[in-house]
Amino acid sequence: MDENLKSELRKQGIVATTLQELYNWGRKNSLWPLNFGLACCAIEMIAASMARYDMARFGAEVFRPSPRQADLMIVAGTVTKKMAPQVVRLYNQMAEPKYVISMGACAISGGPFKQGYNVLKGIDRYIPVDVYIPGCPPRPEALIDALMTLQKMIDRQPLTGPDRPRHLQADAPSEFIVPEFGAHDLDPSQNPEVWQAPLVNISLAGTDDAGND
Amino acid sequence: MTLETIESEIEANVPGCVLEIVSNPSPSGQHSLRIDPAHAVAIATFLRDAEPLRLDYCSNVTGVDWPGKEISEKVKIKKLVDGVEQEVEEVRKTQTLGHLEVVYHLYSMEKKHGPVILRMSTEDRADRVHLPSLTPVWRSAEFQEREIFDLYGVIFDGHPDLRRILMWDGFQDHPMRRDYVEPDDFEYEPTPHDEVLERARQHRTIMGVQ
Amino acid sequence: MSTATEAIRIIPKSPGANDEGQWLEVSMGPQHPSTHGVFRMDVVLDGERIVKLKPVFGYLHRNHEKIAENESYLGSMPYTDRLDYFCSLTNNWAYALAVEKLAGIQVPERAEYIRIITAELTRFQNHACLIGFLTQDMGASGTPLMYAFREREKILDLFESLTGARMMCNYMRFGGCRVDLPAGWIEQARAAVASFPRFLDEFEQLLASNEILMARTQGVGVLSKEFAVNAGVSGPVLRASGVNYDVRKADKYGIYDRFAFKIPLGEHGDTYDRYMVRLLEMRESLKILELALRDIPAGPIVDPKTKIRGFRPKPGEAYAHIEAPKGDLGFYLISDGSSNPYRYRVRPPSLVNLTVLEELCIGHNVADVVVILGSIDIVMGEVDR
Amino acid sequence: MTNSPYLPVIVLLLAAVAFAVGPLALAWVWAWKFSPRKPGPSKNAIYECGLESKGDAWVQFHPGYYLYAIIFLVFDVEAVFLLPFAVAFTGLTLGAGIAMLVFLLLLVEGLVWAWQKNVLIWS
Repeated sequence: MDENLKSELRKQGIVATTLQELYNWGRKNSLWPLNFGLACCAIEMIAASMARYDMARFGAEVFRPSPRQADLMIVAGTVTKKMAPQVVRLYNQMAEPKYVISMGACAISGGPFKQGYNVLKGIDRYIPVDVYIPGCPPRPEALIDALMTLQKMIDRQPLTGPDRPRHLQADAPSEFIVPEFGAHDLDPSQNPEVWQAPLVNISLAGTDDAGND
Repeated sequence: MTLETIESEIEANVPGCVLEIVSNPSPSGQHSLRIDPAHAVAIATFLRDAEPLRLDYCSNVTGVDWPGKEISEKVKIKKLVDGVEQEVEEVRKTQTLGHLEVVYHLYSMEKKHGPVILRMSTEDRADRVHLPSLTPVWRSAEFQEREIFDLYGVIFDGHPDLRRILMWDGFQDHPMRRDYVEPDDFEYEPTPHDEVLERARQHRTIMGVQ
Repeated sequence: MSTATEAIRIIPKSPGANDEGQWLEVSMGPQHPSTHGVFRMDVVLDGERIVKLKPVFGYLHRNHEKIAENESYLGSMPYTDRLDYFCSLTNNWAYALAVEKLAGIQVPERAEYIRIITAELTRFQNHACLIGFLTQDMGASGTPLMYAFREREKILDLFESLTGARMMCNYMRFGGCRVDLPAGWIEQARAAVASFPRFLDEFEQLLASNEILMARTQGVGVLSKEFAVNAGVSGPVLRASGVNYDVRKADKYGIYDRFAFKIPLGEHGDTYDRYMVRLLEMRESLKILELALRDIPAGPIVDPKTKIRGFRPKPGEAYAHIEAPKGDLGFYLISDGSSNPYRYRVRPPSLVNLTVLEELCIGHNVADVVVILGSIDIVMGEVDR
Repeated sequence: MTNSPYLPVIVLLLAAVAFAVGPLALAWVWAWKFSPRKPGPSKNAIYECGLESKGDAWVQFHPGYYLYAIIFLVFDVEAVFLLPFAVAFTGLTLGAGIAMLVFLLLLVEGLVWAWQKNVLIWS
């Protein structure tokens, strides 16, 4: 089914599509986000779902309070260490297929509150994140752009074959360990399954790019 | 109502209280009144109910940590040096005992006059950190005293519900103290420098990767 | 005959009676549509009635005060935007006021006017959003919120053209403001302010006399005057109980004494009064805005003598508080002469206002708790700091 | 059996059932073929705003709720019985009217008794 044959048929009013396109088209245009605002980014998320920026054009304006009915978790705001177990438990309780948008600098890496003792330095230490939106807070257009990026990702997901999405692979985990409250910090402090500390090339540290001190 | 008149009125009505005016060098001119913990509740009730003052609104309760400082002073002592009595200078380092301090800003909603600032401090920062709670007098101090207990470790006697308010219950130490050491958390920096570099190196050795 | 009726309407005896087992413990937890952010209430229910309610905080404790101790004075200014992230300009003003008191800095005339204009615009959009969220908590799913956010977007456009950012303005400096008004901003502001009374009439006509709203809010969560004062409640929640205390009039900061505006007070102190006080306060803000926008003078917007680099106030301490839209927001700074504050304390009006939440909710239904919490107007960034 | 009057009713019934069960069956076959089931302890845990839910919800509720529900159910079912009566109302004889009246009065008498026992007043 190459493209020009499809466009020909479409001229005659016949729509030809594959099962996978239909499946992905259905899923990408009804991403129901979980009602899950943490901090200032949540206000921009609400502003994005209001009349002016209108996330409803992308089918994402239905904010479901319960994780059972949501398939997109927008982590909008600072994830503190006291809130991290709840975030991971909510992610675990969401039904497959589920996606995570990490909205704002705080959710990506702790953002301006990185030096805080109670701030988790990024939610991708415990759960896999699909789309990151930098910004503090990112503008509503940035959130809509993230939604469009996620929709493109869903569109490209094949139904069968090795690079099937996570929820179609039987062995890909749909649950991740929920951190416990320790005496001084969360233990484990990050989930090695999901996050490896990026290695800093210390040999070059303290020198400029050309390698001289 | 200048602080001096308030102080004299308190001394008149609350027998045996120890008061001291702490002057504030900054141009804001907000001097404060240090009260002794023993009579704190009596003074507070007086300030709230006395007619000219009527400080019925405890707006702000703050915890401050004053760690012990090392003072080295030169001392002239007489010492026998090879049989001759001599005047010798010696530097003696004394470690002052730090203390935790709680500051109350009081306003009057009825008379609309400005902040009267009370200060109370504990004996030291280790185990004698008990202070009387003023929540029975002003209910607004309840959450803020719980926060000071949580972040500084001051134990308020007489507080109706002294629990940790901000950190989780299993948390052990008091993070807002000046000598709190954060748990080591790997910080990724593309171009690490000074202490982040040390930490990256240390992490490198821990993870055994060179 | 009467004994039979008593048998049917079994009302549990005093708490702690043998039907202790009938009580259901549930937590309206950190992720809950009605808690305006990550706020948790451990609720003990007898059927639908609230018996006990314990608020739990700390889920958004971002250690603002610890970070401020390792930051310079100016470095903490952008952090104040993230305290009460609905009203960043009033947070900035409160912090700038505290540092000006600490270091004795004067503020030129034009900067005072700009501060009042931006503060009143912030108050207006904060109260509009609150009414939108309050009616949404009551079940009007989204429609009033759409109206409120439409007005908020107009004000955010003004803030964006003035400060460069919609929500996180970081606009005030010690001794004035960061940048002067762009050309045409005052006309834009006047046009926006002129369009707001129509929005307020629309809101009042649609909502204030609506029977469902009156039935859900009148007589719900009554806060007595004495308890409000003793619990340190401040802002519209306090004035709804009839206590005439507004920091703009009591403390005379800025140049509020030049503008004639009234302080709306409620009589019963219930949720309906808290809603109406905010609606009337928005009208008063419009009056101030018209006056301020009309006679704003020309002139410098920052005191030229204040140093930006290496700002080291002399040792000492200062406490300054303003009438933020949520209540009495105060900053307490202790300086030890270095470029970082020794102690940086924020007096959060939302946290102290929540002291009364348990007394207001006991005896009401679960649905009323949602409305009472909405009427107290908390923002978690300020509650947990 | 070929053209018995009930044939259309049966055909419509089967079509309705097929219309309902069809997509469900399709979805079930799809899930069985493509997306595997991944139950887990944390996923099947009770959802309580992100926390572990302590205690259980099997609590004896206030009897008022039960009575309210029962009374609602009674009058809801009564409304269902009234439907055919309302449809054929114009063509009814006096006898049928009286029979329906007796049915109505019986239920109204029950409502009056419940009202008088002020079960409907919600404390």
